[in-house]
Amino acid sequence: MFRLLNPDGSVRDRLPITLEEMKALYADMVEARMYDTKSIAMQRQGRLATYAPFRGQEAAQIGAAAALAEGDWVAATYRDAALNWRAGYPWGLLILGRTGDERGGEVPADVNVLPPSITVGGHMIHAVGLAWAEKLKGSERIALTSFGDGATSEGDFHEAMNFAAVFATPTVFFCQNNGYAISYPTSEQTKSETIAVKADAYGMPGIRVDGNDVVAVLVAVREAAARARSGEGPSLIEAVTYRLGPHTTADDPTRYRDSEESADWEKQDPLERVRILLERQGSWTEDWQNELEESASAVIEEAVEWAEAVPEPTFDQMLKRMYAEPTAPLLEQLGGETR
Amino acid sequence: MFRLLNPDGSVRDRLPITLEEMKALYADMVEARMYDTKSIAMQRQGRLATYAPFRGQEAAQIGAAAALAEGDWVAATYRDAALNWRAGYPWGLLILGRTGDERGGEVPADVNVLPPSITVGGHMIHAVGLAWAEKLKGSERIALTSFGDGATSEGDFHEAMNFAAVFATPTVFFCQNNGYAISYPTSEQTKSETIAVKADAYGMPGIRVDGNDVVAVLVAVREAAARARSGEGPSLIEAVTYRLGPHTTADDPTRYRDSEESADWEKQDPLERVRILLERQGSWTEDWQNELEESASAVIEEAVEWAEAVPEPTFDQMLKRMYAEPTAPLLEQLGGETR
Amino acid sequence: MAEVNLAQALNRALDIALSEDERVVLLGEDIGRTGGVFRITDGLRDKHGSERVFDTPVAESGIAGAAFGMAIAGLRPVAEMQFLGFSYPAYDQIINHVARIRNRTNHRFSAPMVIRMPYGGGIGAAEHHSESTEAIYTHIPGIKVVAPSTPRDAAGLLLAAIDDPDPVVFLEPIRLYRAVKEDVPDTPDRVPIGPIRLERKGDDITLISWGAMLKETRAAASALESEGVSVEVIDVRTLAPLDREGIVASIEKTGRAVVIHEAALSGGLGGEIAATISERALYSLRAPVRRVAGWDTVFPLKRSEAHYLPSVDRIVEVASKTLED
Amino acid sequence: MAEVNLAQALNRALDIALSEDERVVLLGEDIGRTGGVFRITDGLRDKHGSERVFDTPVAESGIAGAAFGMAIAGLRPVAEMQFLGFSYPAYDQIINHVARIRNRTNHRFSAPMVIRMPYGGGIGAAEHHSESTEAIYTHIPGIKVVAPSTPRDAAGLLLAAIDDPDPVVFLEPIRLYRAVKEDVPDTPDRVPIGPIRLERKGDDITLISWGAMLKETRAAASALESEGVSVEVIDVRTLAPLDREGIVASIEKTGRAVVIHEAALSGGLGGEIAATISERALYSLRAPVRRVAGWDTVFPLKRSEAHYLPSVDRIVEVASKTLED
Ligand SMILES: Cc1ncc(C[n+]2csc(CCOP(=O)(O)OP(=O)(O)O)c2C)c(N)n1
Ligand SMILES: Cc1ncc(C[n+]2csc(CCOP(=O)(O)OP(=O)(O)O)c2C)c(N)n1
Ligand SMILES: [Mg+2]
Ligand SMILES: [Mg+2]
Repeated sequence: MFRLLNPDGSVRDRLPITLEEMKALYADMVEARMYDTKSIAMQRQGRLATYAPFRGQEAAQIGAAAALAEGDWVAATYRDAALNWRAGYPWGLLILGRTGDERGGEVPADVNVLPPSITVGGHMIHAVGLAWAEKLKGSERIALTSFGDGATSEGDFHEAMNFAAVFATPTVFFCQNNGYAISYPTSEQTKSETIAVKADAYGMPGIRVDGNDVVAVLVAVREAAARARSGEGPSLIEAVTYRLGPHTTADDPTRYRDSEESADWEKQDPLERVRILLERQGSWTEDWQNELEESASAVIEEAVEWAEAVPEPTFDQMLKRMYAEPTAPLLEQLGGETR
Repeated sequence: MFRLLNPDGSVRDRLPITLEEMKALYADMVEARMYDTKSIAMQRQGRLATYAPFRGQEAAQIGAAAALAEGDWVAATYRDAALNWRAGYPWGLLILGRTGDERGGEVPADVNVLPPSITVGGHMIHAVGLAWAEKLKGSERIALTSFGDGATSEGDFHEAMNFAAVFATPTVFFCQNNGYAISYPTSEQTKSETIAVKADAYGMPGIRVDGNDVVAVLVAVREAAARARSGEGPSLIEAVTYRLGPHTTADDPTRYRDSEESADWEKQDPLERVRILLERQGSWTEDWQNELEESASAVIEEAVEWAEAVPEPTFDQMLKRMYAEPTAPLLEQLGGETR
Repeated sequence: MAEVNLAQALNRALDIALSEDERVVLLGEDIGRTGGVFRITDGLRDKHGSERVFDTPVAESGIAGAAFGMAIAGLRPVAEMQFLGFSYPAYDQIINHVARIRNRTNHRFSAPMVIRMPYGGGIGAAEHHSESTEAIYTHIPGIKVVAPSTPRDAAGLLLAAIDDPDPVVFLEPIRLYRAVKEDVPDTPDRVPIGPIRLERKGDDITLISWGAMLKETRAAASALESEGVSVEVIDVRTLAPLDREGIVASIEKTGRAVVIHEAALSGGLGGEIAATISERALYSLRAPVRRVAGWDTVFPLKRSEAHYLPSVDRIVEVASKTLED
Repeated sequence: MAEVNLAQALNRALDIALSEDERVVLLGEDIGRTGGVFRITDGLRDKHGSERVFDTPVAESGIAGAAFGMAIAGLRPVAEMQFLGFSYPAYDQIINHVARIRNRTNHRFSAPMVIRMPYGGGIGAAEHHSESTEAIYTHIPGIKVVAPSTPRDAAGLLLAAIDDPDPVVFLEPIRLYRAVKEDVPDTPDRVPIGPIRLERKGDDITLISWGAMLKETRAAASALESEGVSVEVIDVRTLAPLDREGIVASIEKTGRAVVIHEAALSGGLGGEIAATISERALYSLRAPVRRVAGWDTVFPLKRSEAHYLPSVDRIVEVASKTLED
């Protein structure tokens, strides 16, 4: 398993990134975690619909998104708020979506991130089509799709991997193996030794990285992205991580996993190892941490305010976003046939 | 690639089968080929609907079926007439089916062969469920599913392979890689080095055999069947072969492949190499060949006569086989609401 | 005999089926360890063993296809799709294989199996979790489609579905899982698949609905009754095959009908029902058969649910209009 | 301007689209080298290059999903399902993704794409090759469904579908590919998606159909005319969104209607149409709206096709009955 940064903050090799980059990654992870915590709280207060926490997966998500370039496409999941945000999806829209509002999917014109996929598996092939189109258009853009261990069991995973390999589309398949698909452990989900090895079935390179090592993830995705951009085709990256929280705010993990397991993983916290490293290098201080948290929480509070200030969606809006122009039946229904 | 019998009739190792077995396999291949020839002729005469010839794949199909035991399940395709026949599916019913009659799927009570699957890919998972059921029932039975190179691209292939591995069902996945999916060559269908290697993605053994070597196929499937029966789970076998004829009687191969290629493969004829071997061992003579062909053609003519003597299907039969008991709407429609 | 809700009734029916018939097995995503996201299979794995109640990988086509193979081989699988909206990847298996094996083999092989699917909206769930696309299943020859609206029917119809020699798609109204309670015998009677249930007798108008929409339909009926209207309410309950006789008989009496469903209006099952009534009871009709249904949109997210779901008011309004004609 | 059949008209439309708009690409199984099993894409790969017309692996969900991604990224993909009966593995992609991206992103992203599907029976094909399950697509909000029955409409509607900003399922009647010839301009006019086509004007009764069944419907109309009946024939042609106004207007005139389709009766699109007529033109109706449709069975194999396919006689018989009421 590819790893550069150990849980205790010690380093395997020279790190291929600058201190500033490292600090930026850390800052992003801190902000993401605060968003996660805030969202859980809001859900409990009934201000959000069901929410899927990503605590423990910050390194995988921030590392992957940090490896992308402007305009690259992203097709990720309900659990990938941090990844989507780092790729340009505004917190405010992510929150709006979680309040139960389709307008949360209306990303800014310069952001090429699809709304979080709720179906498991179906979105991976979209990243193949997106990348394929960019290739045909002769652009430099690539597409990254993020998905879980469970998603690799869907037939659509297979078809997406095969199409990407056959047509050499510039697609990066980024799997966050977080140990579970709701209650179903990865050890049962598949009998292959790893998820990375599945790439062989498509003649595609596959690599396994420590998903809690933000640097390793960044490097691995950068290489895959470079490969894609240079026309060498797709790659599969398995980021080994762990979902520290419940599957969603409606889930009770104690029904299917024991606390020791989670406790072990808490020790592998993706933020802590970076903090230790930065501290050793004299670049982390309590004050800086407080600064980070204050500014992050300010940003997030602002996003929340923005989202909650969005006026209630109307009946007309619901009917008017189905087609470019409402069809005859919809016009009738808009005409206000008894509601 | 696993091979025991070379195209020139020479032998790699001691063959693990008796001379009698070898002669029986040869006889079966001769009979199968005559059925294939007869069917093409009948289709031209308008006596059969579209027909999918299997010439060139006799060794793969006869070898695979010969490795099965009484009562084992078979879920194969429209091209697997020889395999299905050797597994117990009467020629007469196969012909009846090809005339365009659902009753062709009504196999005898002691035959566990499903009707040829027309959809590509969907039937493989059935062999997983069938085998799984036998496992749960504690029986000795296994299930073999036969499919083509093209079918490996369907999502259902992936889900079937994964389920079989995860639940260790006694299933044998038998792929006849005959070089094409209609017009699409296997070299484009997937970028994996072989189809056998795809087994790694499921932690399942995968083996590549010369599909035109009936002995190698028999041995390989026997081993996979033994593994399955002893509770060690599923295997994938890639039988490398070639479709010498068109995809179906409606297809024109010259649109997508050149004659040299086919000519080369004609030299690898699966029957010829066995004939040479038997001749060397003094067990093949013109007379014996004639005997075989005469008895085979008698059997097939009889089957044809039987099938063509089956009375025309009726309207009532069509409506009465949808459910165990016709539903209310069907009863009404049977009641002869204007036809 | 104790009061149980619809979810508990289903759990009891599954428990009984597993106990009575060793051929019955349960499979689906998260149905074992956690007892399903709605706890319908709660406790069944511990009681009947992981050999008969098993969690599967996330692959709906695989679940349906594997259950199909099991059914052919003599088991009685009850498969769960976590939500109707996630059954679509299994659509090919259901329409091309599950529904056809009997026809394809002239009765030699059959697929006695049940595919359970929680369906419908109203709980502010995420995308795809609120579908009510029953019409894509009721149009498939070779299967039956059932949708209970009471605990007794839920238990009785599920047991009947498991007994049925043919495949049954069993739709469970999420909104009603815990909304309605009823006395259900410890061993509930089978409820035959086919006939409608006359939920309420009346003379002036017939309200026709099924599944979760019975909630609003009942409320609308009461509202109308309080205005002195005598309302007949039909719980269709078996969506395919449709009990045309039972439905038409009611309209021949009342002369007026409103069909209520949650699915999008266009192409919904309401069209089939309204067409049947209009064809067979035309001369009894005193008003057009109207439909109160979802709009021709995707089922919306939480904040727009109220805009989408047919309301008691809408039903009352359309029924009143129909009474005036 | 030369006489061409429906298949040639489609080929011409695709050729024009590829020539006019560089965003247009074609993908599907065997559409390149062989030009498709029905030769609809014949010659297009040689003319426009394998970069724009490509064969794909055998994976329908992949074809639909990849085309979807391409459409979002600004291309205008025209995907082919080799037969409607093989589109089911793509059903999840179509209903959960293709149809919803505009709604899900409030217009920020959309999927302007066409999914072509040969459909219908009558050529003695193998299982799954004769499906006419249009109803499972016409119930999906977010897509449009089109089914031409003449060469001009085929070319004009296909070009309009490719231009359309929203996804279109394009159903091609196999039985008519080479059965009807018509003058089609070298650059055919777009035919708007939506309005019905009044195939024949009449006063006594309206026959409503689409796609391949227009063949039998036309014959039945002629037979009835020869008996002195004045028959109006509607080619619905856009199955979703339905042109309710156009259909109802005709019945307000004739007072009688028969809906004809090949799909199984129960749950077929005929129900939606009959329900619409009965609801909106009830007081104009002089007889029940009847349906002549396939039976509630799987489309049978060759030897039973004649038992299944709605015949000219059946249409005439039901129309006559309707005229007597
Ligand atoms: C097609 C489909 N089937 C089932 C579900 C229900 N479901 C939601 S999340 C989930 C588990 C996914 O696990 P994984 O892919 O590992 O992602 P994770 O939740 O662990 O991030 C399931 C089965 C779904 N959303 N879509
Ligand atoms: C689901 C599905 N998609 C497409 C088809 C059309 N089709 C029939 S055979 C075939 C090619 C199959 O190739 P392969 O699996 O290699 O089997 P072979 O015909 O070579 O024996 C295709 C695409 C089908 N029957 N089913
Ligand atoms: Mg996971
Ligand atoms: Mg092949």
